[in-house]
Amino acid sequence: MRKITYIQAVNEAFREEMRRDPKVFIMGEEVKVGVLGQTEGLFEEFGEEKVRNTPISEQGFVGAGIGAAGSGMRPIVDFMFGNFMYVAMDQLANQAAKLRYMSGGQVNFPMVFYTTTGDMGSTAAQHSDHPVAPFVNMPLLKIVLPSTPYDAKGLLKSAIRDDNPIIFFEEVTLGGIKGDVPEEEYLISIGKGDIKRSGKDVTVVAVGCMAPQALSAAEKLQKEGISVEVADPRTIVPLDKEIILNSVKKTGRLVICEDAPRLCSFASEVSATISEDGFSYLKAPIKRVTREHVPLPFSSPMTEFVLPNESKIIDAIKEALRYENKTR
Amino acid sequence: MRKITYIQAVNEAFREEMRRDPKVFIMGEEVKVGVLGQTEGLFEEFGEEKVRNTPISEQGFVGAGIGAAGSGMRPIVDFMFGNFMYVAMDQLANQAAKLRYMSGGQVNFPMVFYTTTGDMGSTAAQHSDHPVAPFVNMPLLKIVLPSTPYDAKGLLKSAIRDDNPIIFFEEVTLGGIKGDVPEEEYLISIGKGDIKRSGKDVTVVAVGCMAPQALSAAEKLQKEGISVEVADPRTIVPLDKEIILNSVKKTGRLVICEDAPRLCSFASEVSATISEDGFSYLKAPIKRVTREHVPLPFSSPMTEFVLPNESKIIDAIKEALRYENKTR
Amino acid sequence: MSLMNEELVLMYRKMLTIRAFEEEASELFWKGEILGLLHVSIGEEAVPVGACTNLLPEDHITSTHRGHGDIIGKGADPKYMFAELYGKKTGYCKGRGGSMHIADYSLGIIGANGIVGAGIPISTGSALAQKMLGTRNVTVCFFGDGASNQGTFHESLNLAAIWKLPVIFVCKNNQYGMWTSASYAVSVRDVSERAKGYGIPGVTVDGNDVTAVYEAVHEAVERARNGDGPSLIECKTYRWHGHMEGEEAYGWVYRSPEEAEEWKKRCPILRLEKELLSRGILTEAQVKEIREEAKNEIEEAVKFAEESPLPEPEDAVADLFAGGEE
Amino acid sequence: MSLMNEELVLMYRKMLTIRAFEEEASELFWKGEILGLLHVSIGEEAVPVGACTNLLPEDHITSTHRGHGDIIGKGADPKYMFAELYGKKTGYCKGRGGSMHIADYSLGIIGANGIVGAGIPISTGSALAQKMLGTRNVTVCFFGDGASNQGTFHESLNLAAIWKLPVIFVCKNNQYGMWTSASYAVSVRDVSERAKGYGIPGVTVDGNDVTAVYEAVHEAVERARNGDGPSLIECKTYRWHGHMEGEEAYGWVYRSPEEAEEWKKRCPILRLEKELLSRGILTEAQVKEIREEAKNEIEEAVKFAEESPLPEPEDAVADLFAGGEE
Ligand SMILES: Cc1ncc(C[n+]2csc(CCOP(=O)(O)OP(=O)(O)O)c2C)c(N)n1
Ligand SMILES: Cc1ncc(C[n+]2csc(CCOP(=O)(O)OP(=O)(O)O)c2C)c(N)n1
Ligand SMILES: [Mg+2]
Ligand SMILES: [Mg+2]
Repeated sequence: MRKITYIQAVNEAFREEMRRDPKVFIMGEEVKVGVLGQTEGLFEEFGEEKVRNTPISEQGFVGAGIGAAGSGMRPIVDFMFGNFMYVAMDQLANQAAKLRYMSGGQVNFPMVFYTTTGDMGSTAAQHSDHPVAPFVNMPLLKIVLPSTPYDAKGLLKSAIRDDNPIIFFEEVTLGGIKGDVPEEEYLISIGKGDIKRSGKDVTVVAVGCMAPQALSAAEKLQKEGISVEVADPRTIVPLDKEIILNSVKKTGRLVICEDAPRLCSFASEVSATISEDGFSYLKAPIKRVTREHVPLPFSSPMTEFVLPNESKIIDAIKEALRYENKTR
Repeated sequence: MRKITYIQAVNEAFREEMRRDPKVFIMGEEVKVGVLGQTEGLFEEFGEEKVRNTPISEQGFVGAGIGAAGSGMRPIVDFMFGNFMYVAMDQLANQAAKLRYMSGGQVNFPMVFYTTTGDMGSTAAQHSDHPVAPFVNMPLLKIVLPSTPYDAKGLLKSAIRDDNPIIFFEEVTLGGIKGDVPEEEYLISIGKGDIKRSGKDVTVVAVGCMAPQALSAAEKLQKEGISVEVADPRTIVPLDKEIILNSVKKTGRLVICEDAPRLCSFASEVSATISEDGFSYLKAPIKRVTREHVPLPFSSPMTEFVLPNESKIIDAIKEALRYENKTR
Repeated sequence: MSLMNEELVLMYRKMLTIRAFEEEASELFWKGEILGLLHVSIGEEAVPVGACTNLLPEDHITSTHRGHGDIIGKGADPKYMFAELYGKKTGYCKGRGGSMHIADYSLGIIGANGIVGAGIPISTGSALAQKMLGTRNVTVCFFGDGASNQGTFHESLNLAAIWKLPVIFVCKNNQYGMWTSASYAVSVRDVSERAKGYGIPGVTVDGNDVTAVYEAVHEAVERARNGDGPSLIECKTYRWHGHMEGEEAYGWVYRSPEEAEEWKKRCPILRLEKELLSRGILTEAQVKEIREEAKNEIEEAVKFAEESPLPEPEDAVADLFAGGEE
Repeated sequence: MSLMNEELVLMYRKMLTIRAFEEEASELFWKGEILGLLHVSIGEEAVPVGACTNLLPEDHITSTHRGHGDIIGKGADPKYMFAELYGKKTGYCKGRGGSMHIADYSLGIIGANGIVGAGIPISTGSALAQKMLGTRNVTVCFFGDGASNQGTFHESLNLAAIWKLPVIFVCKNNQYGMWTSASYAVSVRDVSERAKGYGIPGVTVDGNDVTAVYEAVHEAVERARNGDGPSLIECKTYRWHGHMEGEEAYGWVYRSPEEAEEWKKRCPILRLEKELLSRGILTEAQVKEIREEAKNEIEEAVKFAEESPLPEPEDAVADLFAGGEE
């Protein structure tokens, strides 16, 4: 199959959906270019009515996206970086998430909030957050966080067609990775997870940039005779709890990997929910592999210390397995 | 001992600290009055230099508070309602939380973000959020959420003296409740939890307005022969994990109560952390008693359905206890 | 552009409906029939009525926490509004919204808003959609003097200006944002002055003169429909009641009784009534009849609300997403 | 108010330091020695130098992602700045901050900021503290044309105006916010026009004329020290390099080479140099010597940075809270 990069996959999804539906348009700072190339060529094809550079005013243009969505259009609002979402937080938390609900379901807000997140290397604390969990705690925002070009394209196309506000997190470190993406059109359902690798000794739930690292960890551990199942929920809200539960039922052990601060993270949520619903399956404590609970520092030795990585995943898996010998 | 209301306790803390330290001042919308009376009389005593009504511009005055804190003052910034924190989220998440860290620890930001939170009865979705967990996920913001007048006063005074930015959540439904508060000065350490009631069958962690409800649930269950221990961390960040772990070690069962949406909540975090560190103590799945995962609706029958309450706590406790008979 | 007699009478009638609606709502609040926070706009009726008289059904408005007037101005039915205030299933928002969140998208009322200033960017987005969809429709954005200090105001006026969006920013300067005087919180005397920072027209009118409001908005609507972009119109007015019903409990005095009395003398409804009478457009008998009509309409609306069923508790978690997923 | 010769020479020297610092930083970036995002202000040196020449050590500044110039303007040592850019333990922020987050509170540099517009409210707070502490100190807030569209700009100018805070808002209008022209994104030709919305003085000056900047800021600083409140000063200038080093990889053309050439002819440093020469304040030999000095200073700074140790990995989680708690 054809291999393209994650960003190319995203770009194709934008292009195909904009061609399909004239109500789809994109707005945000520098969308004529796209800081990672996500919108490359769209301005040339669709013009500046449909590809709108905005002034630097996140509250203003995010709110404008919401208003447009509630008035018949299907905007894609690009945040450039995850950290800038905070600037427009009221529009996300009090408006996008709630307007349909508060109106008694009168009107839909079909829109995608698109953002690049994570650290592309020493961008420091104000350009490297990965703010997923705060939005999970705000009911009614759907959230996707795909880890492969294939998933990215299929989920983004579905997100653009969905009639609800959806946050699409694109991981900056995945932008350049290549993967199989068919020429033909396809969609992936929002809310369906994917077992990226099957195994029997331990379940690793890994989202976004953690998924390839978990896969690579699994590969290495295979050589040591440890069989790791890697589940990628792909969608954060709504969560495909079933694939995780089923996997844990089989393995009895769970490690959750997320590139975000540890406390009140998505990893915490998965841990809480699985330990609630899958308590009897668990043979060992659920482990979380996350960032250290600090903002990302600038200098590489410190950044590496803070970020989760393959070797931390391997350690956590081994620790989960070591628990075997103990009993309750 | 003298009994005063929660709000009076808060008011005393403000007054005493403003008298003690001329660098302490308060700013925010309508702080001359205080929507719950929290600042009553301060304007009269300290004048408008120290009790500053601000225009409606959360980003502006929160940022101003941060700038003042970094330049030698000790501001208390009042948000009026929790939902309005979103408007200033960048200043909280990217600035207050990070500036000291990013500067290499050059300077401190001694300040308190004070806000009323929760639902005072049909205030609907934009005035009733209780956004605790999102701030926990943002490293380096301390957070307190006391449940009694005594705790409120002691913690607020400590918070004002602390050299770090601290969010103080005052629960709107607790404002009028009375409790013992000594005339003499006292402080409560940030980060120290409190066992509000001891018991041996089940541990209930309850914060804010959930604490009195958990205590009342415990009272009722006592009559049924069920002995409930109620632990109130009081401080959310940093969390007093020890008192919870010690309690769970004894009881083997844990119910966590928080008046907030369920997913990625503080309750989720406590569940994840205790199931990680206290796995071997657990005889039953940890239960979370939270809001239904929706914004608060306006109309009472629906609101009551969404909010956690005593009877839901009782149900969860009983469910945790019923698990006794099952085995892993 | 000059108003016809029928239009004047309609405006008069609508102002009466708003007044009757809010007097009734206030009373019901004090009786404990209405829950939550209630903000009434008694004394400010000329603004929404003068503005909305320029609008077609397809045009949009956004409003605020103090939105009953705007919403009735744009054609909402007091029946469903009261049902909403009562938290009934038959309310505009099925009891999910309450006073601060009333919307009727079918009438172009794309929402009141409980967050000060938050409706302003939403209004620009509505105008953007109107434009992109190729209509000649416009959006009127109502907001207060207090909201004019929010960053959203600035960002939205800038965005609307550079994109020449068909939006009319109507500032109801009722002199106070909550209990804080605009003369303290707003750094210029006239909010309309701020239009200069965006290169758009800005005017200040007497917000208690429904004709003056009508005319200023008329011009702005024309501009907007012709693709010439946004305008800012400041309407100086006054709210007779407190910021919120029940605020008297605080015992906080932030404006003088004399000031309030002075403004009450300039009641926008009586002012128009006098004009209608003096110009012979209405007789005393007709005035009485119209006033009666408005009262009755409201009485019936309340009755409808009272008799409507409450939502089921579980309705809180139903219909959470478009597409029927829960 | 007119500048003395010594002051002119000092300004010249400082501009040279900034230029040399950023040319070197740019080079090091391309060599891969400097990580992260690097934004240089080459061509804009007259603004920070003209402005900061009015300031005392106790005065404060806030800056932006493009802050090296402001920071050197206020007296920072290039040594510790380079060490920070290299992510070394000896850097201003011990390697935690990097280019966008340099601060030196002891020099009144209360922080650059990676969030566009976020430093503006912080500057008003600093000015508030200056005022409440009874000093006569002021705060200069540097920001860009792009930032003037953020809500924080509006809210801060309003707050500073009503409280008469001693803050000087200095907008470096370098014609572009990232790759978007101010003529598209800013709805007025002159950002200074926006001062009208807050009832404060607003002026536009040639940002490549260090004397003009000095004088405009001088007046504003006087006002501020005398308790007369804030001012807005727009300095029209131009950045010679891209928004960020390395942007050429995008192949996106957003301004013409002619435009850039035109502006380069108006180099603020050469302009002052010519003046110093023609007025006989400096000789050619002295000019050469000063230029040499600046180069050397930067070379030594780089050497210091290169030779400094990296932080320990665990330093990332040390000293997290004031008071020594982890
Ligand atoms: C972001 C935000 N901050 C504060 C409030 C609390 N609040 C509600 S209405 C109001 C005053 C609004 O003043 P103005 O815009 O003049 O409108 P008015 O009430 O006079 O109609 C305030 C402070 C809020 N709802 N939202
Ligand atoms: C809130 C926010 N939005 C977007 C960005 C990305 N960004 C960084 S600098 C910049 C342009 C800033 O333009 P201007 O204020 O004119 O400053 P200049 O770069 O020209 O010095 C943008 C969009 C950001 N850092 N913060
Ligand atoms: Mg007002
Ligand atoms: Mg610029």
